Amino acid sequence: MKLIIAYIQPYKLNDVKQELFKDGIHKISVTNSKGCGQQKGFTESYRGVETEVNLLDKMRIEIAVNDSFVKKTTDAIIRGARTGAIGDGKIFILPIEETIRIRSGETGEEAIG
Amino acid sequence: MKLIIAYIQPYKLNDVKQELFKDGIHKISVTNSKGCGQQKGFTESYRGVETEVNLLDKMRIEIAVNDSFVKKTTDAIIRGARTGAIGDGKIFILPIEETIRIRSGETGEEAIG
Amino acid sequence: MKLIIAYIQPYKLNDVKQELFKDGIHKISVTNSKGCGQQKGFTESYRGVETEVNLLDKMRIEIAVNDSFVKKTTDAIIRGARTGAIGDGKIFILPIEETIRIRSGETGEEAIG
Amino acid sequence: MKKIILPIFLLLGIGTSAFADDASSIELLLSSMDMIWLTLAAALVFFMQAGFAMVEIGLTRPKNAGNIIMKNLMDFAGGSLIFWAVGWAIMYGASYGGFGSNLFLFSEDSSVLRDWIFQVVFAATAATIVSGAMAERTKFNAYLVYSVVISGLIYPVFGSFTWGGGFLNELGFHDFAGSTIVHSVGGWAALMGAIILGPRIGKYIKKDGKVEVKAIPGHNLPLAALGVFILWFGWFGFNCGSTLSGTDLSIAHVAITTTLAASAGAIAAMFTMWISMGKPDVSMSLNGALAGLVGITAGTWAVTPGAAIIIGLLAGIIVVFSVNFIDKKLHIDDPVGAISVHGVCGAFGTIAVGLFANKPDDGLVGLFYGGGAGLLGVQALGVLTGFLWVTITSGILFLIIKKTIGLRVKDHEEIKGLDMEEHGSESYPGFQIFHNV
Amino acid sequence: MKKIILPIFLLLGIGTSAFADDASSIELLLSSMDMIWLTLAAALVFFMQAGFAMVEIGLTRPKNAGNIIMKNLMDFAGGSLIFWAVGWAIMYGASYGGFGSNLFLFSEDSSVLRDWIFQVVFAATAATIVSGAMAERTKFNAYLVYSVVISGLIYPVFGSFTWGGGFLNELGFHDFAGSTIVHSVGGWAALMGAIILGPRIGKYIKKDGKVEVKAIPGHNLPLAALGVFILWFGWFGFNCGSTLSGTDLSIAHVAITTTLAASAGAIAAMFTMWISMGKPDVSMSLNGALAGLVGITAGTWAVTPGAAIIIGLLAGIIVVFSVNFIDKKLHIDDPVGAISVHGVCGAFGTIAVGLFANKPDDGLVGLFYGGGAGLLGVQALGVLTGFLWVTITSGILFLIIKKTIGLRVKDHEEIKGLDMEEHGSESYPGFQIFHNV
Amino acid sequence: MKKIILPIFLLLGIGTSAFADDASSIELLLSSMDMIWLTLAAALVFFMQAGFAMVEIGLTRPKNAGNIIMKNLMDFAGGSLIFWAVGWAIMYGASYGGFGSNLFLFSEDSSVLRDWIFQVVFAATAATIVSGAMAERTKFNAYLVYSVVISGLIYPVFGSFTWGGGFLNELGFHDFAGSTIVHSVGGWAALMGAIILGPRIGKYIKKDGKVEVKAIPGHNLPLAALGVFILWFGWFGFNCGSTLSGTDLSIAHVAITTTLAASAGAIAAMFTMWISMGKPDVSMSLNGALAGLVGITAGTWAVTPGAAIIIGLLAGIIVVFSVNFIDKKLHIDDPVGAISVHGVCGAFGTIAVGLFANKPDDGLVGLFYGGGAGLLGVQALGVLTGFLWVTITSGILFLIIKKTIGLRVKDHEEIKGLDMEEHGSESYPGFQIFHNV
Ligand SMILES: Nc1ncnc2c1ncn2[C@@H]1O[C@H](COP(=O)(O)OP(=O)(O)O)[C@@H](O)[C@H]1O
Ligand SMILES: Nc1ncnc2c1ncn2[C@@H]1O[C@H](COP(=O)(O)OP(=O)(O)O)[C@@H](O)[C@H]1O
Ligand SMILES: Nc1ncnc2c1ncn2[C@@H]1O[C@H](COP(=O)(O)OP(=O)(O)O)[C@@H](O)[C@H]1O
Repeated sequence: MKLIIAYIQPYKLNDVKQELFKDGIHKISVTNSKGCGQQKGFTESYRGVETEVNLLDKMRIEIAVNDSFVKKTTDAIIRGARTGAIGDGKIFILPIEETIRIRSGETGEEAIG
Repeated sequence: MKLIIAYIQPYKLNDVKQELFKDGIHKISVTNSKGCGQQKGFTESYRGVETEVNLLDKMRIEIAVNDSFVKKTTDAIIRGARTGAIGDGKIFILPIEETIRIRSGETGEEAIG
Repeated sequence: MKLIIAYIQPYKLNDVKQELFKDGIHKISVTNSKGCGQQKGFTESYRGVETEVNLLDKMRIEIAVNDSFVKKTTDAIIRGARTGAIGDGKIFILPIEETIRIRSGETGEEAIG
Repeated sequence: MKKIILPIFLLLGIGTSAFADDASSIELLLSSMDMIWLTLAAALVFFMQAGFAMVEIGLTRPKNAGNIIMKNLMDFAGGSLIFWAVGWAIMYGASYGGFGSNLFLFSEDSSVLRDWIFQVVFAATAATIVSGAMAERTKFNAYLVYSVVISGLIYPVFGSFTWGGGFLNELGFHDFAGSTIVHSVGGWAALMGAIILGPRIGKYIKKDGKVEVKAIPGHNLPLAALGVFILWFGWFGFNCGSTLSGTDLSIAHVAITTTLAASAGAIAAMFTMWISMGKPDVSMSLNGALAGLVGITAGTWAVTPGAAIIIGLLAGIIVVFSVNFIDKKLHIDDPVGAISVHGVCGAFGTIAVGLFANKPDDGLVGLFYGGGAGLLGVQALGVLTGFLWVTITSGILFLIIKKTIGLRVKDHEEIKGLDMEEHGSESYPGFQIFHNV
Repeated sequence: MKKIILPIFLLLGIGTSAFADDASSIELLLSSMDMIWLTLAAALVFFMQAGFAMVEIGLTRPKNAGNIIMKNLMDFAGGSLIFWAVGWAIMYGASYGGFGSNLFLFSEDSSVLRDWIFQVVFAATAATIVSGAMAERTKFNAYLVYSVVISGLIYPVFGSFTWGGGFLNELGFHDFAGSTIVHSVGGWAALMGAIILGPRIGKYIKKDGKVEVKAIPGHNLPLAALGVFILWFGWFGFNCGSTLSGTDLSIAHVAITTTLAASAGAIAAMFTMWISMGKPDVSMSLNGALAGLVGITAGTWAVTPGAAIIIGLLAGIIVVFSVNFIDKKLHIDDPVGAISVHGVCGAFGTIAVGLFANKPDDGLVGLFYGGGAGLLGVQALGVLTGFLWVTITSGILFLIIKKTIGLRVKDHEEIKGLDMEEHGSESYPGFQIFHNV
Repeated sequence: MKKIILPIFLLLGIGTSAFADDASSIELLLSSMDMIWLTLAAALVFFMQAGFAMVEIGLTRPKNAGNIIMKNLMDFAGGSLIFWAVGWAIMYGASYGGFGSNLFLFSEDSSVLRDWIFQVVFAATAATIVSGAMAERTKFNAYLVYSVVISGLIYPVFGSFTWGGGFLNELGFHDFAGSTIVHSVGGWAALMGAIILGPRIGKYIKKDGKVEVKAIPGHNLPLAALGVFILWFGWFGFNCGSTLSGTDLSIAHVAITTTLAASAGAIAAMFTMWISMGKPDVSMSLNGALAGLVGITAGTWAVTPGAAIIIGLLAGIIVVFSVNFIDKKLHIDDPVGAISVHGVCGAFGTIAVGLFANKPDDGLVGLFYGGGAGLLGVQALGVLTGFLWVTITSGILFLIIKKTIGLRVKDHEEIKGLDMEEHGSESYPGFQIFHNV
């Protein structure tokens, strides 16, 4: 089991969700995040004082999947999130040792879906 | 050392906290999250336009524990969060390779508690 | 590749960012979080009713780095975040199995930076 | 009547000859003074609806804000229509030619219309007070039914006893702008509503036989503060307008006692909290200002500025203890403190007239000014009558609603929030909200 | 003129002898009544700017709130300066001694100044209505240009046909406070603006040849509700002030029809949504109150309270169907419903005068009161003239802007939000906002 | 005095005979006009408290919103009580029968009461201006002490030099509604407060010997905008009410110059920012409107509409440069720009009277209208006197507070936020707030 963490542009969330749904991935968790990467920040100015803002709004998506689903999932995310411009984001894949469904107590591969 | 990530219903947070405290687990981190899983979304309607909302408010809890505490912790979470209804949530357990306490620089099992 | 997760005091974020930048670490993700640890909560009172608040505002930082950067990164975080007082926070290091840059599809060590 | 053309007309010639008739011009001017005064005062009192809405929104949770908007909008909307249909006839029919001829406001007498617009906003105020105490758990359709009945029946009947010329009026009961007639009526209905509804989930937790009282903090203090400022602003219309005449030179006196009592109330509540709880609480200080305003409303015309300050101070202290008592001892859940602010301080203010009134020329002299206990007794009687009338009728009303269409939303609806469940949408989409209560 | 000293002066001696001349005192009093009445009414109408701003902010997304503030501030600021320079001269020059002598307001006649301050706030209202329909995608400099042209030309010219004494006025067209002259003018310009701009990204999604309509929920319903209460409050000045005289005893009548129509509009919209969509929608109920207000504005003086309720109910129903039709069928994206509330309900209200007017002494009798179709025809003509004048001129205006400086921001600016792109800062820094739309 | 019964009474019979006495009726009407005018104006000025509170909340951080509410509520509450006790006697005692007989407002003269209610709201305005400049770091109890002293002593003493009939008044100093007397007094006290307090943590960062200026963005621009609209609305009472008489036909003139100057100020500030910084800044444009309002306040009665626009434009430009200079050069931390808006533009507006005044009949002619430099000199003297009086007395006051109870919260309290530390609760629980500053 793997935990797929993806940072994407906020306004791409709906597209990513749709691509995931198309491929049968229905369980995701989304968190508001701020990121800084290759995408340059921008200058805000408030009452005449310039401020370099380099934390940009991002969406952080977490999807736990069985190993066989990893490729499908990352492909779907990429399809939904890629614009080709800097700031598109990253995907990180981490190992999960165990999964438990709180409602039923099921564990492992059964629990994840 | 393991990182326990749990998604629960927001209004169950206090119960979960209490169960954890009872079992001597005092260190947790909580983040606002939105999730979609087996629990169906709902239909909002705004000015007569129906919208399917399938990202529901969830709480994301992170608890880093030593291996011997894993069972105790997940049990406490389940006790606090389970209602038996769809949407109760999931627990994921990930390996941690190292922990550092920023204040003192302690590392490893000492640092986690 | 490792995922470094750090919980710090919110008002230390700028210092941490600066220390990281100094050491050439430019890619980070930040999330609002609430935590409870050794730092005691405080008592709020609302309309005469006292309430124990033990979830304190924290910043959660995530940085994915190649193995050789781990020490540099945690050192920088510690330099920026340490005050010596309780509540300074923790760093957790998790293994990453794969990284993908959404824009280009690059993977692995190339993708992370 | 087209714009601009008319006044130009007046300026050219016709004016001078027409106005030669001084007496009729003076009559017109006197009527016009009352007209513009009461219309502007009515506008100010209307604006208090915004104040009530903002206070209630600010002191409750974000998941119910839209429902609160709807309650505050609709109790005015429904209330004004029912007051047009029957409320006015019940309350003032006797003074204006009988009940029958006052249904549906067929009059074309400008002085009747003027009085009506000023009165309807008071009826709506009484109605909307209840909303706050019943916030975050009441079924919306139940609230609509309640609000029509209070504006159409409960308030006007009690009004007919007093301002309408009924028995309390004849006994000499003095409630200048409505500490009892408006505020306590709302406050006691709020009391019954809150009791019959029961507390919000999570407010009182039973644990080992004892009840633990929890705070459910309001989510937007800036809006609540704005609401209080709007209410205070509106009170210039509420109290000063209650001279009912634009040529009554006591208007400034009323404005002064109102302002000073509100100031004193805010300060007293702040220090009471500071001393008893260790910190100057924001929302309670806001309540203190309102307590001072409600407290002075009955006596605003009849007491001196100094006495107004005393009344305000006492109201500010009372409201703190009352909120605490109702919450911590009685375990009645009143999210905004409506029962204490409007019910309790309204009663206190009405009785205070019996103590502090100082208008010998009008036969209004309170105990402290050597007037004996007579006025005090009448005032107490008025307060008691109001209490009984409202608790009984509104109690019956809420019980009937409970048995029929139901008064309270289901638990899961309350947890999810009334905005989603009753109105199908959120009030702050976009903002990240920490929904753990 | 120093403070305090003057009135004391008046009270001591000098007063009595000076005022011995009763006739001149009466003249002064009559003028003064008009003066304070219209100034206070103007203040109330001015305050409606805040209402419009809050409604528009509340019903759009957080990333554009600062831009909306700027639009609503600047359309008043720019509009009042251009109305000072030329707008007033165009609209009322003919009545006040010619176009030329009314440029730049050189008059020192207090009655002219009084009328000016009351009129300028109406011009600004017409201008600001458009802002809501064009929200979240219009270039700021384009908006500035538009707002100057509507306040300086489009509104005053149509105003000159009507209140200014032009041909519609001579035909007997009756629009007491501006259902057509102010609201529809704004509403039709909003219509053209929204069409020429096109919808916000993501509002209408083409999918397999069909268009899917998406909701883009407003981010702050409490602010929107506050805005509606402010507007309703301001309408006391808008409609009652339109008597143009403080000694016109029909003021209360106007206040009553205004209040009842607004109440009826809110209720009607709520039930229409409840029945047709299953839930009482918050933002649409708020629109309903505004629809009732706009609808009654033309006839507020000429119809009975009962008729006002009917007009309000109809306006409340119409607004729901109109919003739906414009959104779901025409696919014109109007984030706040300005076209429906101001354009459509303004037209409806103006025509309703032809049906419900009941002022035989003034020759204003509608179809339902046996006055035949004559008035109805004139009213319809006025509505049509307004529609054509505004759609054509504002259409040309928006097209010229589009071809020259550009009307709409770039896609990436729209996605990022106008606050960042046009003004370089955020409106809610600190708050966590879920920016997925 | 029971409702409704009275006016009916008046209408039946008694009226006609009583009013036969035309002269006394006219006297009553004249008094009543002043009464309702000043009471309504006072209500409008009172409402400005809400405006100040919203502006300050909007332009600071969410962690201090509750503290700001308390400051703005309590400076009015405490200020009005102290003004009742001694402030009024100091300021106007000389004009109304001596200091002693004006303590505690024992008068029953309706004209005195009328003047008092209008004056107290001005005292509170002066006091509350300071709050914004000292936001986010001042100890609450220190603020309470300050606010009582300014309303009870600093403001009234300077007021006694001017409106109270003192030496500046006798020299012919003209400050119609208080550019200097109210706004600069507040502004200069704000200056001393901000200097003695020092900047907020993180505002000026020392780095390699140089000071880096950081922005600390306000968290809620919609509230700040609402505050500005409320202030502008209230200014109709502030300036127009300062005729002090409801039968002064210059009211509309005052309303017009006020409106045009505010509009011009907003536009000028916007373009100044646009040109100098590249973007039309929201909060600075809001400041610009206020700058125009403050700037015109002294001359509103004495200058033409055209001159008002020039004054507004200049004020709007000045405020931008002043804010920049104070922030970037002087490194005085004024979160809302109070020193620039009220202090600097108040001074400018007062001096502008010496340039633009054009009331030859009243002996008020400015330099540009051929009146020579005489008036200009007097105006400058008034400005200077105000500056010295306030900076010295408020400086001493703040230093005494600093040495005794302490003026500033501890660093960790400032970081955590005053809401938690001073008042024990949060203002926006539920909302997720990004607390990194
Ligand atoms: N090494 C990293 N550690 C943590 N977060 C990262 C890392 N790299 C990228 N991110 C996240 O991904 C977002 C997009 O990264 P960026 O480098 O701008 O995109 P791209 O690779 O498409 O140019 C960043 O804003 C940040 O939130
Ligand atoms: N595979 C997953 N990956 C990421 N998040 C998940 C996954 N499964 C569940 N979740 C999170 O857990 C929440 C509850 O899941 P759900 O399936 O509704 O609960 P249950 O299993 O009790 O029916 C979801 O809203 C989502 O936030
Ligand atoms: N075991 C843990 N699991 C999850 N989060 C933790 C854990 N330990 C600490 N944290 C996070 O770190 C924050 C700081 O921890 P705390 O114990 O107060 O700091 P310190 O170790 O400096 O005393 C906590 O508020 C919490 O968010």
